[in-house]
Amino acid sequence: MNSLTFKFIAVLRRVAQIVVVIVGSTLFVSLLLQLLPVGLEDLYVFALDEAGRQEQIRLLHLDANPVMFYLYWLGDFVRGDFGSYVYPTGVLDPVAPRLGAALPISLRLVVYVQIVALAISIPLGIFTAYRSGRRSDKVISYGLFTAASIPNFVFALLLASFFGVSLAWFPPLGYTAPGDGFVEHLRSMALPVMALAIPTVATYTRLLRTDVIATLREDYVTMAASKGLSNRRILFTHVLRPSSVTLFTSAALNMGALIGGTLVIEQIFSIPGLGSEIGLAIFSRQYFALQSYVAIIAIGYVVFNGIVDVAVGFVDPRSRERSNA
Amino acid sequence: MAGSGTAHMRNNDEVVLEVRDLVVEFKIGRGLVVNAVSKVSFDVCRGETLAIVGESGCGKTTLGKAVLQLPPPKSGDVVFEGTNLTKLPKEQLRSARTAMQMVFQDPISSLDPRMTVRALVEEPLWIWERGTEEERGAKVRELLNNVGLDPDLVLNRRSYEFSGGQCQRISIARSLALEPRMLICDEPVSALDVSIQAQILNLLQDMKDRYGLTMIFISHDLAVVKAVSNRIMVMYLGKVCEVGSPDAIYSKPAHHYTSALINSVPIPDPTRKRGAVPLQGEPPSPVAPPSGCRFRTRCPAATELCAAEEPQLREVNPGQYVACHHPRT
Amino acid sequence: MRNLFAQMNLLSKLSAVWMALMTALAVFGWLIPLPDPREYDPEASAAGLFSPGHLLGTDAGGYDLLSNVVNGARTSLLIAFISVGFGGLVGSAVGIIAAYRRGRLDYVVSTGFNILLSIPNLVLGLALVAVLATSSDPSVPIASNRRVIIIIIALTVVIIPILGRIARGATLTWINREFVVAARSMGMRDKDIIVRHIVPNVLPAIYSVLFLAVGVVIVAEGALSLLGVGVVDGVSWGAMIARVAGEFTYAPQSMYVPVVVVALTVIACNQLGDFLRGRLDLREGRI
Amino acid sequence: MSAILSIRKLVVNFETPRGLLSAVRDVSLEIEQGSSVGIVGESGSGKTVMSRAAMGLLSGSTVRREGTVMFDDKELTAMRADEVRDQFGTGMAMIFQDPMTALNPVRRIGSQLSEGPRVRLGMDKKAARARSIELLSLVRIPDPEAMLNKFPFQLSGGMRQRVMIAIALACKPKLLFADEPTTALDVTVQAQILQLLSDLRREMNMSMVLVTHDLGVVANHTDFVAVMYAGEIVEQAPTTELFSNMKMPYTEALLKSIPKIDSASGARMAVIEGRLPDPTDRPSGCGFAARCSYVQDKCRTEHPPLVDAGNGHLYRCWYPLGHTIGRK
Repeated sequence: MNSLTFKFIAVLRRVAQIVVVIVGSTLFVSLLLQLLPVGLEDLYVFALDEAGRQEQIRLLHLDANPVMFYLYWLGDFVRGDFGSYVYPTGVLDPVAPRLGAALPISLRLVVYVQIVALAISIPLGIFTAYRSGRRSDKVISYGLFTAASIPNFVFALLLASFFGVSLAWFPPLGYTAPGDGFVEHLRSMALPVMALAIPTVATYTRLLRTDVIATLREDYVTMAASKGLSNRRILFTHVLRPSSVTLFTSAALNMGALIGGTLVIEQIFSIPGLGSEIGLAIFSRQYFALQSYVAIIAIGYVVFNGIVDVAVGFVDPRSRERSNA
Repeated sequence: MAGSGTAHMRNNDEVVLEVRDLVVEFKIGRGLVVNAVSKVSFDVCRGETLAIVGESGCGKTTLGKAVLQLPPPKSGDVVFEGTNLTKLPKEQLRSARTAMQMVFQDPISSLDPRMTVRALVEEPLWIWERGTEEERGAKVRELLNNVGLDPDLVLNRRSYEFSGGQCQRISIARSLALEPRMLICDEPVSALDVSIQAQILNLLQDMKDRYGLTMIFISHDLAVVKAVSNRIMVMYLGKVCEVGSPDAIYSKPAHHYTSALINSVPIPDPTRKRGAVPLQGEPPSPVAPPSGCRFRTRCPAATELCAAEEPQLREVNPGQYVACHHPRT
Repeated sequence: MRNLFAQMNLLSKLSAVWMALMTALAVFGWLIPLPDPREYDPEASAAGLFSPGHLLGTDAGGYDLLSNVVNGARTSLLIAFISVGFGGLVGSAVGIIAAYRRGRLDYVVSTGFNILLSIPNLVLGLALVAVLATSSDPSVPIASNRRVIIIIIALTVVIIPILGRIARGATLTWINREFVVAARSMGMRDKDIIVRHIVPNVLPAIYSVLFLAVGVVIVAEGALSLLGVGVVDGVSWGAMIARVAGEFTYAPQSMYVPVVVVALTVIACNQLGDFLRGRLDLREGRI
Repeated sequence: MSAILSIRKLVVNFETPRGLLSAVRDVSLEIEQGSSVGIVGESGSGKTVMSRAAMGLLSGSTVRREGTVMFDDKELTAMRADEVRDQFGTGMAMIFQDPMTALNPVRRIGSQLSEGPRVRLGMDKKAARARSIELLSLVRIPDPEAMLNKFPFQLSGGMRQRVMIAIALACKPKLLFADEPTTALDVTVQAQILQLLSDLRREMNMSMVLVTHDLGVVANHTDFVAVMYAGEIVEQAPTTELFSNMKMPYTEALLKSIPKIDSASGARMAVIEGRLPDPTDRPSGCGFAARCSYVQDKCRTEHPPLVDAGNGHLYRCWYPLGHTIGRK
């Protein structure tokens, strides 16, 4: 077999892994529904006559065994049917359009947070690493440690009460779509983004600082210095790239925490994103919708991590070799 | 080198360990297999020190561990005092291993950092429930004394408080606790400073005499090997090149690889200039070893025959065996 | 123990003192004569700090904040310690055994961990609580002590893969050390190798993460409450935060008390975890 | 002959939590133009710290350096950091023990190799590429063009070390520091690399400092040797003079304790008992007194000065070898 075949097999293996995780996580949620102390029928079947009742049970696949029930859901999901909210009147409200409205808002939130966090933490991480051990590093590092420990909802509440209510610089509640005025949009996102970004900046800066300090001790940095390169050149050509691998990997892993964070933050700031939808689905016991939401988040997370793995392969050729081996 | 064969095997009552056609392979993913040890045979007589010499990747360490079935080899036999270890059930193998103990290359990594010296040296006795608490304590003190450590000073300290040389002493004390009949030393001095190396080598000699040990001494350092061994086996890329007494091997090496190896060792004497050109190139990957003689890609005497046919070990001088189609004369 | 305390820097000492204080409040808090946390004072709504009878003031509903902090500590720390303790135990045991055995078992276990980790913590916790805390009769809410148990179960499930993966990773770094090979060559049984060599070396890595995990669970308890599925009608720090979160536009001062308590507790946990890890690194550095 | 590098009274201390660690104590050494000087010592002898401090490559808030270093008639120790930097590459260059850690793992060989010529010599991309290929051929790497596109982890240890030598030689330095350049390599590859270094040094008329723990390596590849022990130079002499007429008991003990390929098999080896003194708590007398088999009372209390035996042979011993007076 030639190396191309091996690469192809490696890619296949990788994809298979992703599929296993996605199927596993959705199956997990689906089986979770079996743990409900109430029968699904009691929750979702409201027809008065027996014929209508049977019809609804068949429609919602409630008569199937747990595995078949999951497979029906999976079949629908793959075809783009994410299930429905089921109302006592028997009316089905499909999830897809609601998802279509909510998902972009949450994605915006998460992407803004990542951009802000990386934009601040990269220079800060490098600065503190180069000043390592001196007073400015110690002050910043302790501050960041504290900030990383404070839950994002604490920041959300403090920011909302201070900048939103007391100073009234930003709207404390609500969301403005970019179409309705971009400046207003940014203003409405400012506090939620800050609330999520502060602990994130703290985490990223610490990671980058640690890695840059470790890289600066490497022989190849001394080697670069012994070639007569300037400090700035050494930083950009020799230090930054190997040091950034952990940062970008954990930025990807952090997507999960951020998505979890949006649940709470959207609730606090009344932003109609995925977090609010999930809250609503749980509150009104819409478990079919919940299953699909969890599936979407898990897929997004796994696929995103796969992409970052590939990207890291470009930054750090060693990892490419490792994942192939 | 590189060949196989059993011409060098001795068949007498003194043979304690006999290894035949041992094969060890590692899967490294992507369907690739490292041929770490390929059909190696050797034997060791009672009271003898067999040195296994070669450069990194030649399979010497893997071979040493495979004798102890760590991990078990893919094929071949390891017969120790008449028992074939490769065929033993797990529990019997466990107790058979106590007669052969190992000293490792990295003295610090081979001692559990959380344990005191007392616990470390006592551990083998604990495993096999040998003696009472007091008897074990006395045995530990005796062992530490024998390896040149003062029990009162070291018993309650942990390995990271010691230098590499002292750790190696503790490690040797531990390996002797079960009173093994054979000691396998895997590069026991290569992680140590020059001035400490000699101390440990002398200690190993002393222990060999005191406990009547048979030894396998694995090393990359020909000079070290010369000082300690009765018989030398030179390996290259998972195969045996040459087997013989130290005097024969050093004074008239028959294999081109052995000769290159000897010529590469720097001699601390500026008046002795080397005429020989160093060996060119580096060992090929053990994943895809060359056909025929595995040394042929770097050998100055290689011919088409070497690519076509694997040389078998044969006797060139009394007691000196070489696996080469065109041995040096 | 005293030795450990002496090695700490000032921040770690303060953190240890804070955690000891909170634990003491959780265990002995009921001995302090305080107003009933669930009884509102109609005279004092949203009272400030040091109001008469209310040392830390009250929230907009007139509940005494100090009493809620003290009594909430019991619920919140109970949830944190039990779920971290149990999740840590199960997670590390599974992680260590999987890593030691390798092969198929390891593949199944790490895939299981990956599956659970692919669902963000909070979403997983939320889904578990949402499903388990469904009452058969919607008009009868689930009692708050049953909610506590459900939250503990949910957060235990959240903690298992986090600690399991760390234990697995730590085990992998140790099983290739030569002293494990040495133990095997001396004829030691696998069970003894795990108990005597692997576990003692993996534990320090786990200790430091346990503290971080306590912080994670305290945050999760607060977040679940904010989302309306915590011990909302009971007495816990999360429940306090959920209540004041709805009131911050008109009673911001009452918000600071629970927020500061939760923040300080999480900071203290992280600081202690960091201290333990630093000690660990120091030790590893010497090895 | 004039000195290319002259080190005078160099002292290096590190601040540690356990107190001041004295790594290099009062070292003076001249490296003649075009010569090859070996610095020999065991781990902890201060040889690596000394060579890096001489080059000005030690940095950090915990380092305390004193003394003067002259390179090419310029005083390095009086220069600003950027002025010292201008000496690197074209003046001084360095190769390291482990080529795996000394090559940047995420960059291709080509870019690491052309960096020096482009930045220090102002070559354009094309010229730098041509220079890179020329350098790779110089260190006898087959198929240099293919090598440019590889990453360090794709090469064998010997190839990596050749690449590192090529990088160090890229701007034709006058002085090359080689810090244990072959310790991480197999013995057959070690011989190749040492041969290569000796050949290149002669071809390029370059001076070299070879830092090593191996007396065998210095015997065959240097003109002059300095032996370090516990942060000091305890003996220095032209190589042939040192090996034929050693004065310092430590040098002799070190040489005797090395297993030699031409020694009798099964012979007991000479041993240096004990270990190096604690660098945070140096003894007041001779650093080797506690391990020396010729030790006298004076050795334990009084620090021996450097004594000149003529021919550039200096040693630091109260009772040197070859003198019978005062011996036990």
